[in-house]
Amino acid sequence: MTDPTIKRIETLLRKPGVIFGAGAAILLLVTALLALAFPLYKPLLSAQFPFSMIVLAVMLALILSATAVCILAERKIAGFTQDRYGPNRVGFWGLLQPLADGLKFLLKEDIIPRHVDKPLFLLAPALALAASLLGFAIIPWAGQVRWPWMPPDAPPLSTQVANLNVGFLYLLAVGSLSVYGVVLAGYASNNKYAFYGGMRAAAQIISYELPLGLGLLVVLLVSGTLQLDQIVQQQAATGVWNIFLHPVAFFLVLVSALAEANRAPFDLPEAEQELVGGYHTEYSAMKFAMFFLGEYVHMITSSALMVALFFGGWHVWGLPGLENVTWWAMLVKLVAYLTKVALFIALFMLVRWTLPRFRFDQLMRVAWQSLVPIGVALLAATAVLTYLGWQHNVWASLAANLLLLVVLLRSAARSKRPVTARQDDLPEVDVRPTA
Amino acid sequence: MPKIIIDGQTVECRSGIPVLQAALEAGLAVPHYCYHPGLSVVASCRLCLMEMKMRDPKTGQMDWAPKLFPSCQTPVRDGLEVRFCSDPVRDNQQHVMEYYLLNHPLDCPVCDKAGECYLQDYTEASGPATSRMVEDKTKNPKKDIGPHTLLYQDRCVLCSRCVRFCDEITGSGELAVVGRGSRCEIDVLPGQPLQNPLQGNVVDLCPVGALLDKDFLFKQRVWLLRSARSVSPADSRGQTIWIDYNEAGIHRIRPRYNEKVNEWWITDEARFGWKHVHRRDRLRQPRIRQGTALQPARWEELPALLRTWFSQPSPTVPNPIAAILSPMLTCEEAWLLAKFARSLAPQATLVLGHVPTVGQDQTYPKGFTIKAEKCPNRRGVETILQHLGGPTASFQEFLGQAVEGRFRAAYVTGGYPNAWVMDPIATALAKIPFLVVHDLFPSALDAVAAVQIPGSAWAEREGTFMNCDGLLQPFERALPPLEGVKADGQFFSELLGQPGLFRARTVRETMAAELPQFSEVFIPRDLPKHAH
Amino acid sequence: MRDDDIIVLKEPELTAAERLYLPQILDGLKTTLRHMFDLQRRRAVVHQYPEQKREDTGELRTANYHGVHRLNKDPDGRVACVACFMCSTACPAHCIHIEAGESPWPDREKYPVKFDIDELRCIYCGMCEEACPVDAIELTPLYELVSCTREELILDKEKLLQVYEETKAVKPRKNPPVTDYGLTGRQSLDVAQPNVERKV
Amino acid sequence: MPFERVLMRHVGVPNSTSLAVYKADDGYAGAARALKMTPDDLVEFVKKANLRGRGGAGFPAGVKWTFLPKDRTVTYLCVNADESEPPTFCNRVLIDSDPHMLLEGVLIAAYATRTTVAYIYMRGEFCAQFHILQRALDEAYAAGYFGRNILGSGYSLECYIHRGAGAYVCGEETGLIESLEGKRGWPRIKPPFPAIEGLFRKPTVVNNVETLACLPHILTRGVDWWLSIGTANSKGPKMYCISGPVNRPGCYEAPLGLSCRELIYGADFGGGMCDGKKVKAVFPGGLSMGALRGDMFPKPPDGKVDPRQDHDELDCILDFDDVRKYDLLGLGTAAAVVIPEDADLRDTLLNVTRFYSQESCGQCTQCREGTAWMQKIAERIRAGAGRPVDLDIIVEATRNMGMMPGLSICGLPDGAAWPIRTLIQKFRREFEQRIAAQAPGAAESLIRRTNAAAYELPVLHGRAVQPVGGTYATPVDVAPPP
Repeated sequence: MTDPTIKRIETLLRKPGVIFGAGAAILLLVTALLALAFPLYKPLLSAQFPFSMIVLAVMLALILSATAVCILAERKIAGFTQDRYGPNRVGFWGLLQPLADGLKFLLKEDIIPRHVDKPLFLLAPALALAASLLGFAIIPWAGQVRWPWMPPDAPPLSTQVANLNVGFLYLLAVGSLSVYGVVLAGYASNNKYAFYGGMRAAAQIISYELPLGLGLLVVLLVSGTLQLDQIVQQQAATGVWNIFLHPVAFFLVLVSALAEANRAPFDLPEAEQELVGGYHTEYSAMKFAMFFLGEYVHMITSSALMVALFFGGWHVWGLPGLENVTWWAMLVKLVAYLTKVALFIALFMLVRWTLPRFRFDQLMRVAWQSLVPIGVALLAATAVLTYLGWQHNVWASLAANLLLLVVLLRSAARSKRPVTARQDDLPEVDVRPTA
Repeated sequence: MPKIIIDGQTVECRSGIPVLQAALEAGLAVPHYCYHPGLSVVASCRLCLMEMKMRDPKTGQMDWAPKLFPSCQTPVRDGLEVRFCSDPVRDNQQHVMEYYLLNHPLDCPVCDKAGECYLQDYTEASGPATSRMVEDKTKNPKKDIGPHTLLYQDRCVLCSRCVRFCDEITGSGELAVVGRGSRCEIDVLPGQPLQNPLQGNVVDLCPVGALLDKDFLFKQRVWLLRSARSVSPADSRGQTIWIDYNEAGIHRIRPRYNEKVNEWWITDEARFGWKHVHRRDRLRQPRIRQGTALQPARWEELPALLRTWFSQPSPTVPNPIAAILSPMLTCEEAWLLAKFARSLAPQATLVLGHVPTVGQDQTYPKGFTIKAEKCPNRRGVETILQHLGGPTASFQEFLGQAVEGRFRAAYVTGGYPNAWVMDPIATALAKIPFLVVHDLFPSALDAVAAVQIPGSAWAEREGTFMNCDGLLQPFERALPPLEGVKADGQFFSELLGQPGLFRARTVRETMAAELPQFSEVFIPRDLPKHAH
Repeated sequence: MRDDDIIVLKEPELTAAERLYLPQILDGLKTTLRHMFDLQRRRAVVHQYPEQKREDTGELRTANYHGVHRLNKDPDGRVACVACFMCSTACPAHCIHIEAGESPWPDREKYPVKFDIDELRCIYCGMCEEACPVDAIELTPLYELVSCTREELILDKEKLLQVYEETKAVKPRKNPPVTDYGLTGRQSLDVAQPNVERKV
Repeated sequence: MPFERVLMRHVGVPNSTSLAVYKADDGYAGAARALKMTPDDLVEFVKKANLRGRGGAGFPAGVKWTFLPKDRTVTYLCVNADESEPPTFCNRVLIDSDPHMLLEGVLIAAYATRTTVAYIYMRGEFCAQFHILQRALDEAYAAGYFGRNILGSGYSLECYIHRGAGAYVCGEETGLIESLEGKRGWPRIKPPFPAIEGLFRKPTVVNNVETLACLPHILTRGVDWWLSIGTANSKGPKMYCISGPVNRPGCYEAPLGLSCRELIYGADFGGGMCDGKKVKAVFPGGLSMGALRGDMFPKPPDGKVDPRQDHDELDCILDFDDVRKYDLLGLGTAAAVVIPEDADLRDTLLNVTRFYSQESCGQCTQCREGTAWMQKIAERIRAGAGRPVDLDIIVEATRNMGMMPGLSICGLPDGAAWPIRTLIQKFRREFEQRIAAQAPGAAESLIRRTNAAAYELPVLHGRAVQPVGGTYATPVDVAPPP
């Protein structure tokens, strides 16, 4: 292609009308196709299993494409917080940047260094992505739905992929898996930086499992069920989201979720400044992209979970008819849920571009010396509340949380150690030159 | 051992040396140009002046004399008290440095001496930062005064070291100071260039960039060079040298002070005798004869092959194996190779290789000698052969026996900088069916060798040479062997099946257990900077 | 420097809230959020590079910009470099390779037979410019340095002289061409008279 | 008792170079008397006479002889006839008129030092004098005053005349010795002094022509006669030279202790200045000893001499001691050169610096470089491109060259430093006025033209260097030079 041609295409793509027009056209096309094909898949929508499969497919596609958008969003947010514009070259407002990135990842040379442990090296990125995707299975996207063509007495369909009655246990089990990919990548790369990254990831994720688990247990005690959709329904029923009961627990889960996703300020495993790129130093092209995807998917998953556990899932006050199981109510719920998730993701990104990275000892101290004790104390307090039957009492729970915070503040005030923990109490060294 | 007091510190020094030498040996940085311990004293640079305590003729008390004395010319005597750290002395140094720089062109950027130039160092230490002379500087174009030397007269400080060297050490007296006052310059007589076998030393002697080596001219800046302690292979005297090298290879050879052998000087043979190291036609790969041609082989194949060939007994001849130990080998390498030969064939004949000689020994007025024997380690190899006993032969005897076809296999080591395989040698060796040639360059033996092994030059090896007087001197490796080439010692130790890296020191220690001559090596002390 | 010249700064004690770290986080978030929505500032700070250039707006001071190197020529059109290796010695990135030779001109000793700068290795620190005693090597304001291969960005003597031809007008040489090896440098006045008024 | 000329008694006498004329005047009587004494007695005798060397430094000759090692086997006597100090010609006059007086002195000194071979090192330019002396020597040999068994005393002495090749520095005793040995005339480092290790590494005595010429007279007329002439520490007659625009330039013999004014104005000596000019400066002891000023107020009536005050310095007594009060290096050769009032001292400065720059041997750095530098500065000042700071630089350069003893191998840099420094310090006002009268910017433009690089140096930007050492500030304005 000649230069002027490329230039012309470029200018064309930068026009907002072209982009939005094209987007709308594609949307219309897909909708039309779906509408035309409706008779074909109508039967599938009526039973739980095929419906779950369809939910799985749709959400997977949605999330994977959302990842691309997330990357654009992340870069835009980074740009904005740093007084820049972010990507704005490919298409209007940089909207086609994810496309360009994806193409680049696909087309780049895929290098497998000679010195790596090849099977593990290939496996690691896949594992990283898969482990993050697993969490999707139990997210109660939009409550239940009963399609108009279904008989009114038929049980409504759940919009979860899998409505596990041990959803919580699944969550805990699958959450720990994410370390697998990272550690394997670090190990298989046969590169000291990568290995450091992997080791850091292992230590970090294992450490933050605990506060995460403790935070989740608090919710468990409050709700008394392991099923996520029931937790959401409970919150919707009372109108009191768990965040109002246990803000401290939410904080624990939020911090741990950041750490589990290797997001700043906990991105030590891939710290570019110290470790070149950490565990993915040796990765390139699509394999690198899979780590990338894994990270973003992890972020989306944990956002979705937090929304379910603490922010009432699809529940929004004042929206009428949410208790219904009609298809339009489902759509409203889905939009509400996704909006909350999007807000969470925005928070994650904002945090990344705000906070500096922890030093590794600080990271460990935060987990073991702060979060875990707090979590244990909170769990104990909730247990007492539950025993007294006050677990749904907002004021009691809030009082417990507040008490905890006060104690925390007191102990923080007592501790003489500065947060930076610079070792300025080292023994003096005689630096005079020796004769 | 007289004791003198320099700047309040008592210094014990050798008797009979000037105060300057004592101060330099005590580590003081006393500036000086004209003084050199190997030459006569002229005290003309006036930079090393000092204050001295003398008896005041009026009061009879010892006190600082109101004048300055040249420390290069004042011999030490017990109880002498001098000082260099006083104001008059420092003032004098500053003034003299200002005078030196009046007409100096300050072309350090293009001067090869920059970086090791006394003028730079002393100016930095005690000279003025600017010149107050505003008139034009004296300009004096460079002169070609000899086959190896260029003279940049305007950089000269007229210390006359070069002149004294030619008068006193070589006795050839090519150089002279001509002209008077500020028009003084160093020169040669028309048609009589600076040309003697020690001429390169004047370049080292020159404290500034006036005399430069054409060979090194513009090649490198000296601060980009690293130096390795080495021993020259040019003759059997074992002159100690510095090899100045960097990634690009050797750039020059400088003398390394050695009170037992060459003092401050080296011969031009030693100085310029490194060119063969970088010759293009060096052997780079072991080759094995297959059919009529030598085919490239891998190093790993060689030990097994050689062991099989050398360990086969011959039904007809009692000792059909010979190892020719070149006098270019280090003691350690010769030892390992001899051990290898004897370990496979206990009756193997050990032969001291070809000893090249050129002319007669040449001795100069002050005792500097150039040996006729142009190899570094004849005596070391002989010592080892004597110790090992068993069948040995001289090279001539070996050739005689070889012509008769008495040898089935022989390991010939070369390593000579120049071609050494003359016709009689080639014809005699051609009679040996399995001939292993370990050498630096292609030679007539390539046509008859069964195995050809590339050797490494002396600068690429470490070890010890025993000089003609029996002095054992170690030297360091300066360069890595050529790519694809193994250092000789490494290969020999692999032949012997010894694991790991070849370390000359370790080998020498095992040798010393059997041969007390090898228990002590002589390493001359390094002189401090500007100590001569 | 003496010991009592050293000022020892103690890390300030943190308040309880600071120890908790949360207020700081919120504060930080506030800052980033504020910047996120500050459109005015964003427009003022960012240049849309290929369309807008800083030298067009006068913001790029060409006199001291560290861009592509050039090798200056003396008034006779010869390379001004004397091959003293000072730049390659000073170069922290080891990106200058010089091979010296005897110059073909009577008024000069040495000249660079080869003078290569690896512009990819270069960190554009300007040490070479500082070190040069004859002001032969200089960094130009050219920053648009692209090529399809790495080899093209190893600039040899001819290319560097070509850069000089192209940038002659952009960056006037600081000093008039000199052949006195930098003797005209600005020395401090205090060291001018070494022999006078010394402290006893 | 009127002063009787002894050294110059035969000046103007016809045929005075012949042995006959010399013998008629008690010639060789002193030598005959000396040969009857033992050498040690003779040394004591000369020591008693306190004969101070006439070469410049004024070291007692007898004492010098005692420095010879007692156990010596060979001794050499070198006669320094390399008279190369600029306005000096008394040795030439002496040899011209009375060569036998010198030869007799050589014989006496050689006997006293038990020398068997004496060398007369003669200035290369003295062609006629060489022939005169050679003829006289031949005559003396023929008459048995030299050669084997002199005058039946059993003492033998060979004497050779060696002609130098024309170098000022060969007048320095070790330079002379090196030159005699056939080497470059580079002064040697001392110690060892020539008395211990001199010519051909053997004990050697070097004496000046005039010193030796005094010996016969001391021997014939006695020590008392000798001690009755001269001032307290400077005994005997001395030959004074005077040159410059005086009415009677020439060489005159007088008792030591003649004042400079007398030498210029005395009727028996210089006879006053030509055309009634005033004296501006005098170099009273050859160039090397420094300058006296003659252009100021006459001496104050109370007769007190204080060189720091404004008065002329012509009352300087030309003996070995008084000169030092006037900041002179020494008596030197007692050859005065007079600079008249209408002379340009820049010329004088250039002349002086050029001489030393030409004659420096090139061995010691300070002398080799410093003299050339001063010549360059003087040339520039003369060309009308001087700077006030140049005067300070020259003065400082002279200090660095030779004002502190021991800085150099021989005394040449001292001898160079002294006249230049005294000239600048004593006449600084005139130099400054000359420089001020230059075309504006002359110095800068000349320097910029000759050495563009140095022009940039800060010393040029009007920052005057602090004066080194005091200058003679004059409260009264001297009229600016025409």
